[in-house]
Amino acid sequence: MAGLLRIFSLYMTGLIQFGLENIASAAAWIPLHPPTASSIAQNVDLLYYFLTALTLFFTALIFGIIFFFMVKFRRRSPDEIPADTKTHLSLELTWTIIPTLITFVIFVWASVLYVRNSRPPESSMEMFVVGKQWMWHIQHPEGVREINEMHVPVGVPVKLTMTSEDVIHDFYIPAFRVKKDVMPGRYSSIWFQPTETGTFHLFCAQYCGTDHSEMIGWVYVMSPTDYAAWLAGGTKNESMAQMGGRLFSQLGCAACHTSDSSGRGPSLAGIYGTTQKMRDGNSKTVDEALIRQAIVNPNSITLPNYPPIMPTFQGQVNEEQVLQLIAYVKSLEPEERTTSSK
Amino acid sequence: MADMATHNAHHAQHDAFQHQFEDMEQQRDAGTFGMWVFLAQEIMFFGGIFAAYIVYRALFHDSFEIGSNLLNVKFGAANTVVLIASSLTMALAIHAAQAGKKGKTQVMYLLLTVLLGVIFLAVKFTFEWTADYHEHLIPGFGFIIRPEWGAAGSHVPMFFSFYFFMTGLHALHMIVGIPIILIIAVMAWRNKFDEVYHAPLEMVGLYWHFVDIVWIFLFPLLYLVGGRYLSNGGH
Amino acid sequence: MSAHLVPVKTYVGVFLVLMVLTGLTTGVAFIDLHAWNTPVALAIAVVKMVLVVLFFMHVKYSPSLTKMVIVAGFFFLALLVAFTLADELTRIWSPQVHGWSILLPILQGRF
Amino acid sequence: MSTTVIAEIPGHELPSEERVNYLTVDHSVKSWLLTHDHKRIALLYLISITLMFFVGGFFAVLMRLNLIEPTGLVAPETYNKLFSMHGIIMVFFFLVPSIPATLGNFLVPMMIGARDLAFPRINLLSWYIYIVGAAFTMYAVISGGVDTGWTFYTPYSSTFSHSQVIPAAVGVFVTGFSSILTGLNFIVTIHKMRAPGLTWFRLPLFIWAMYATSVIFILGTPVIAITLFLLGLERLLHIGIFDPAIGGDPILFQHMFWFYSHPAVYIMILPGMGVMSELITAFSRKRIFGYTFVAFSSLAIAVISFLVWGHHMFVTGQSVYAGLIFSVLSFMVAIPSAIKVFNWTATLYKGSISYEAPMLYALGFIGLFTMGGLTGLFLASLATDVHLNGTYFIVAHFHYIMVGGAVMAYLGGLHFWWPKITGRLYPDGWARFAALVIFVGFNLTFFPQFVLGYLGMPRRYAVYPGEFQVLNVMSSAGASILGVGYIIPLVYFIWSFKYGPIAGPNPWGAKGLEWTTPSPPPTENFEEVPIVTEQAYNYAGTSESAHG
Repeated sequence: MAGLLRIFSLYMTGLIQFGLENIASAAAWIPLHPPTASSIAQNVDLLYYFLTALTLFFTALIFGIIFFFMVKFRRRSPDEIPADTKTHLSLELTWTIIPTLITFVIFVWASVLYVRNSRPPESSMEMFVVGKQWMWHIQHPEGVREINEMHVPVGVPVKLTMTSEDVIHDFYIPAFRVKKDVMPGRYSSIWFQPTETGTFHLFCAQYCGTDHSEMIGWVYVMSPTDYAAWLAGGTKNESMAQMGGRLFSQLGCAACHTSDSSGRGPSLAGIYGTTQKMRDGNSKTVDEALIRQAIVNPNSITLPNYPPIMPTFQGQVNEEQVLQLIAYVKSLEPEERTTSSK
Repeated sequence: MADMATHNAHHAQHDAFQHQFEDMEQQRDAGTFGMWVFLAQEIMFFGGIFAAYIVYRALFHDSFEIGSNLLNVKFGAANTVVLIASSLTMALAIHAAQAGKKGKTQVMYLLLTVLLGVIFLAVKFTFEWTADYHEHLIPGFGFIIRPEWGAAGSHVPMFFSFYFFMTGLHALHMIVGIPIILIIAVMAWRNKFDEVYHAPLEMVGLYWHFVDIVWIFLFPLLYLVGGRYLSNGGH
Repeated sequence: MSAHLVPVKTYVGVFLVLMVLTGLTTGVAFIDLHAWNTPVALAIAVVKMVLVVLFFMHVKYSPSLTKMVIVAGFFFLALLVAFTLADELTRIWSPQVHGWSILLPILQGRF
Repeated sequence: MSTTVIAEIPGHELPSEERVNYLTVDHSVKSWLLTHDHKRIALLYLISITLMFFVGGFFAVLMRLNLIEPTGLVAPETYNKLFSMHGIIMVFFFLVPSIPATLGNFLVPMMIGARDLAFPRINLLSWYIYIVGAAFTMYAVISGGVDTGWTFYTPYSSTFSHSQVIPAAVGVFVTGFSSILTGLNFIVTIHKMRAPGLTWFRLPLFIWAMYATSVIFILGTPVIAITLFLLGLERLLHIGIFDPAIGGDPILFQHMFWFYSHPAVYIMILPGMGVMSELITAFSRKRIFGYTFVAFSSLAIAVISFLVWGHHMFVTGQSVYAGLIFSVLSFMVAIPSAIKVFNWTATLYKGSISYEAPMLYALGFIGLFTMGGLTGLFLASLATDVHLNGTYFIVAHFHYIMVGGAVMAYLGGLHFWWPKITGRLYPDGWARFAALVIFVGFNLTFFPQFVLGYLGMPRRYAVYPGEFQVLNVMSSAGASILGVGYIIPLVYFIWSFKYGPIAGPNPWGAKGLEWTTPSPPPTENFEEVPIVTEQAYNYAGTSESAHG
C-alpha cells in the first residue's frame, strides 16, 4: 500500500506543480467564451448567463448549507441521538413553489426568445446547403458553389434551406448560436444575421458516420464591398436559376411544362407560393417541399385536370440539381403565364 | 406469539406452497397480480408498434386504405371468431378447475383451446400469407407496386410491412402460448388443479385472453381501415 | 380470481355478444360512413375488449389494484401515441415558417 | 469463506456460535448458479455488473486518451466504436441494472420483512437473461464493435453503418427483459409481501424509490424492445419504416427510442435517490425531513418522466408548438428532484453527523446532483438548447447526473450495506480517501466539458479544432484520477472478503429491518416475520402520532 501511496503523491505533486507554473498564463489560453457574432447571440448569451448564475447560486447555497451543518452538527459522542425535528409543511411548500416560479420564468423567457428567433425576416438572402456524408455543399443563388466554406456579407440576414443526401447531419455555427438537424429527403431551414466580420467555425453536430468530425468548415463574414468583390471574382458560372433553366430543358421538362400551358403539364410560371387544389379537394401551397415532391415522386400530386403521367426523376437528379430546378421555377415571372385553367 | 402458531399451521396445507409466502391466498394474489403487471408490459410492447402504425396511418392515409383493401376480410373475420371461441373454451377450462370438476374436463377444454389456436394459425399461414406471397405483397420478398394504385402506391409496402410485423408478432405470441397450454393440460390431466390451487391455469388463461384482445384490436385496424366500400372492395 | 365462481351461462352469454359485435364491426365496414368508419370500428373493438377483460379475465371480481394496472398500461400507451402525433403532425418540412395558422390545413387534410 | 477469528481488533465480538448464513450454507457451484435466494442472485449481479463497469470504463479511458491530441490517437472509425460501446455498456449493462439488481435484489425483501422476492425463479431467470444479453453485446464488441452511438439513430444505423449493429441491438433487446422481470418482481413483492404493520408510509424511502423505478421498468422498457426489434428487421429486410429513402420517417425512431430512454435516465437516478435517503438518515441519526414529500416525489418523477422526451429532439425541425409542450413539461420534472435535494439538506439540520465513507459519497452526491440537475434547465429551455444540443455541454450534464449522482450513490450504498452483505468491514480510512479521489477526479473531468460545450465543441468528435485542446487535456487528466479512484474500492472490497474485521448485525447503528438480522443474514432472512410498529428512521423513538 505504501508504494502505491508514494507513486500517487508523486503524480499529484507533479500535476499541482504544472498547474502553478502555468496558472498565470492559464487564463489567457483557456477559451471560456465563444464569439458573439450574430443578432440573436447576445440574447441567448443573456439567458445563458442567467442560468449559469442560477446554477452557481443554488450549488453554492446547497454546498454552503451542507458544510455549515457538517461542522455545526458533527457527532460529538458515539451514542449521541439528536432530538427529532418537526416537519414544517410551510417550508416544504415554499421550496416547491419557488422552484416552480423560477422555472416558469425561465420557460417564458426562453420560449419567447425561441419563437422570435425561429422566424426569418422577410428580406433575408436565400442560400442552399446540401449535407452529404462528410462534407457541406453550399450554393449561393448567384451560382457560386462552395464546399465546407460559406462567404456571407455582414449585417444581411441569411436564410438557409438545407437538406441531406444520406443520413441526418446537423448544421451548427456556434458563433451565431444557430443549429438545425439536416434531414435526408426533407427541407429544414435556419436563419442568422452576422454582426461581426471574421471567420467562424462550422460544425456537423449530429453523428453521421466515420468522418463526422471531419465534416467541419469555416464561415467567412465579410464587409459588403469585399463580399461583392469575392462574388464577382468567383467562378464565372451562371446563377442557380440559369443552371436550373438549363437542366429544365435538358431533362425535357420544357416539353410538357410549356409557358403557355398548351403542353400536357401545368405551366409553372409564377406557380411558386400559390395554393393549388388537389383532386381530392384539399389544397396545398406550392413551396420547395411540394416542388421537390413533384420532381422525385410526381404521381403523389394529383392535379384535377392533368393525368399522372409525369415520370419520376428520382436518381437522375441529385439534391443540388433539385435545388437549382426549384430556383428556376421560383424565378419564372407570373405575367408570362396565361390565366391558369384551374 | 399466538398468531405465530396459527401462521405456521398454514404452511403444511398444500404441496404447491412456496416458502416465501405466508399462505396460499397470498401466493395466488401475488401470482395473479404479477401476471397483470406482465400484461401491462405486453400492452406497452404491442403499444409501441400500434403507435408507429397509427402515426403512419395519419401521415399516409390513402396508401394504407389501398393496402387494407387488398387483405381478405372473410379470413380475418373467421379468424376473429375462432380466436374468441378459443378464449371462451379457456375461460371454461378455468371455470372447470374453480368448480372442482375432474382433471379430464379441464383437459378437454384446454385441448379445444389449443385446437382453435392451431386453426387460427393454419388459416393465417396457409391461406392468407401464402396468398399474399403469390400476389407479391410481402415487402422484402418480391413486393411489386401495382400501377393502378396511382399516387399513393409508394407507401403501400409500408402498410404491408406493418401488417406482417403486427400479425407475425401476434402469431409468435400464440406459437409460444400453445405449448404452455399443453404443459398445463398435462398438469391438469394429473389432477394437480382443484378449487384451492389453480394459479398456473389461471395465469395461462390471462395470457391467452390478452393474445385474443390484441387480435380484437388488430382486426379492425388492419383489415377494416377506412371501411371496405372502396371500389375494388378487396377479395 | 377470488373464490367467486362465474356461472357458465355468463361466459356463453358474453361469447355470443362478442360474436354479434364481430359481425357488426365487419358489416359496418361495408357501409360508407365517410370519416366515421375508423372511430366506429375502434369503438366496437374497445367494447369487445372491455367484455373480455371484465368477464373472461375476471377483472370484474378482482381487487381495484388490478384495474389500476390495466388503466396505467393504456394511459402510458395513450401518452406515447398522443405526444408522438402532436409532434409528427405539426412538422412542416418546407423552409416556410408559418404563423399560428399551420394547424388548420393539417387537421383537415389528415383526418 | 473460512471465518478466521481476529482477536486483536477490539469491539468486534467473536461470532458466538458458528451460524450458517446464506454464504456458507452451500459452497457448490450449482448452489450458486441455480440459487433461488435473492441475496445470492444479488451477488451474482454484483459480480457481472462490476465486470461490465470496468469494460465500459476501459473504453472511456481510451476515449479520453484519444482526445488529448486535437488530431486524435486512434482512427476515427475506432473512436466511433469506442464511444458507442462505452455508451451501450455503461447505460444498458451498468447504470440501468446497477442499484436495482444488486442492492435492490438484496435489500427489498429484507427491508419489508419478507423471506424472499415474490418470484425467486423469475429473479434467477432475470440474471440469466442479463448474461445472454451481455454475451451478445460482448460478441458485438469482439467481432468488430458497433459505431452507431448508444442511440442507434436511423438511417445511419439501419442502412449506412457497416458495423455489428444487429448483435448489439439483440443484446440490448434481450437485456431489456431482464430489467422488466426485476421490475415485475419488485412491484409484486412491495405490494403483496410487506410484514404485518408495515404500511406504505412506514416503508423505508429506498423501497419507494425501487417501486417508482419498477414502474418505469415495466412501462418503458418494452417500447425500446419493440423499437430495436423494428430496427433489426429494417436492417435485415431493407423495408422502409425508419429509412427516409424508402418512405419511412427517422423522426419516428427518435420518438420511440426516447420514449424509453428518457425515463431510463430516471431509472438510473431514482434508485440512487433511494440510497441517498437511507444514507443521510443513517449518518445523521435523524428522521428524514418531509417523508411524504420525498416519497411522492419519487412517484412524481416516475410519471412525469414519460412526458418529457421531446427535449432530446428540439433541433430536429420540431414545430414550435411541440417544442413548447415538451419544454414546459421538462421544467416540471425538475421540481420533484429539487424537493428531494432540499429535504436531504434539511434532514442534516440538528442531526449528529458522522463522516464514514458512505456519508462522504452521500454529501458528494447532493452537491454533484444539484449541479447536474440545474444544468438540465439549460437544456429544457428552448433558446439555449438550440446552442447547446449535441455539444459537450450535454455530455457534462448527463455525466454529472449519472457518474456524479448514480455511481456515487451506488458506491455509497455498497459501502453502507457491505457489512450486511459479506459480514465484513472494509478499511474506512482507504474508503474515505477513495471517495475524495473520486470527487476530485470527477470534477476535474467533467467541469471543463461544460465550458467546452458552451464553446460549441460537438459531441462524438474524434478530432477537434486546436483551441479546445487545453480543456480536453484537463478533462483527460481528471479521467485518469477518476480511473484510479474507482480501482481503490475494488481492491479493498476484495481484500475485506478475507481479512476484513467481522461486522456485527448493525455496525452503523442504523434503523431498518435489514439491520435486525445477523450479518451476513441466514437464507430465510428472519427466523419469524417481524412486526413493525413505528415509522421509518425513528432514531429519536418518538411515537408516530407526535408529528405528521
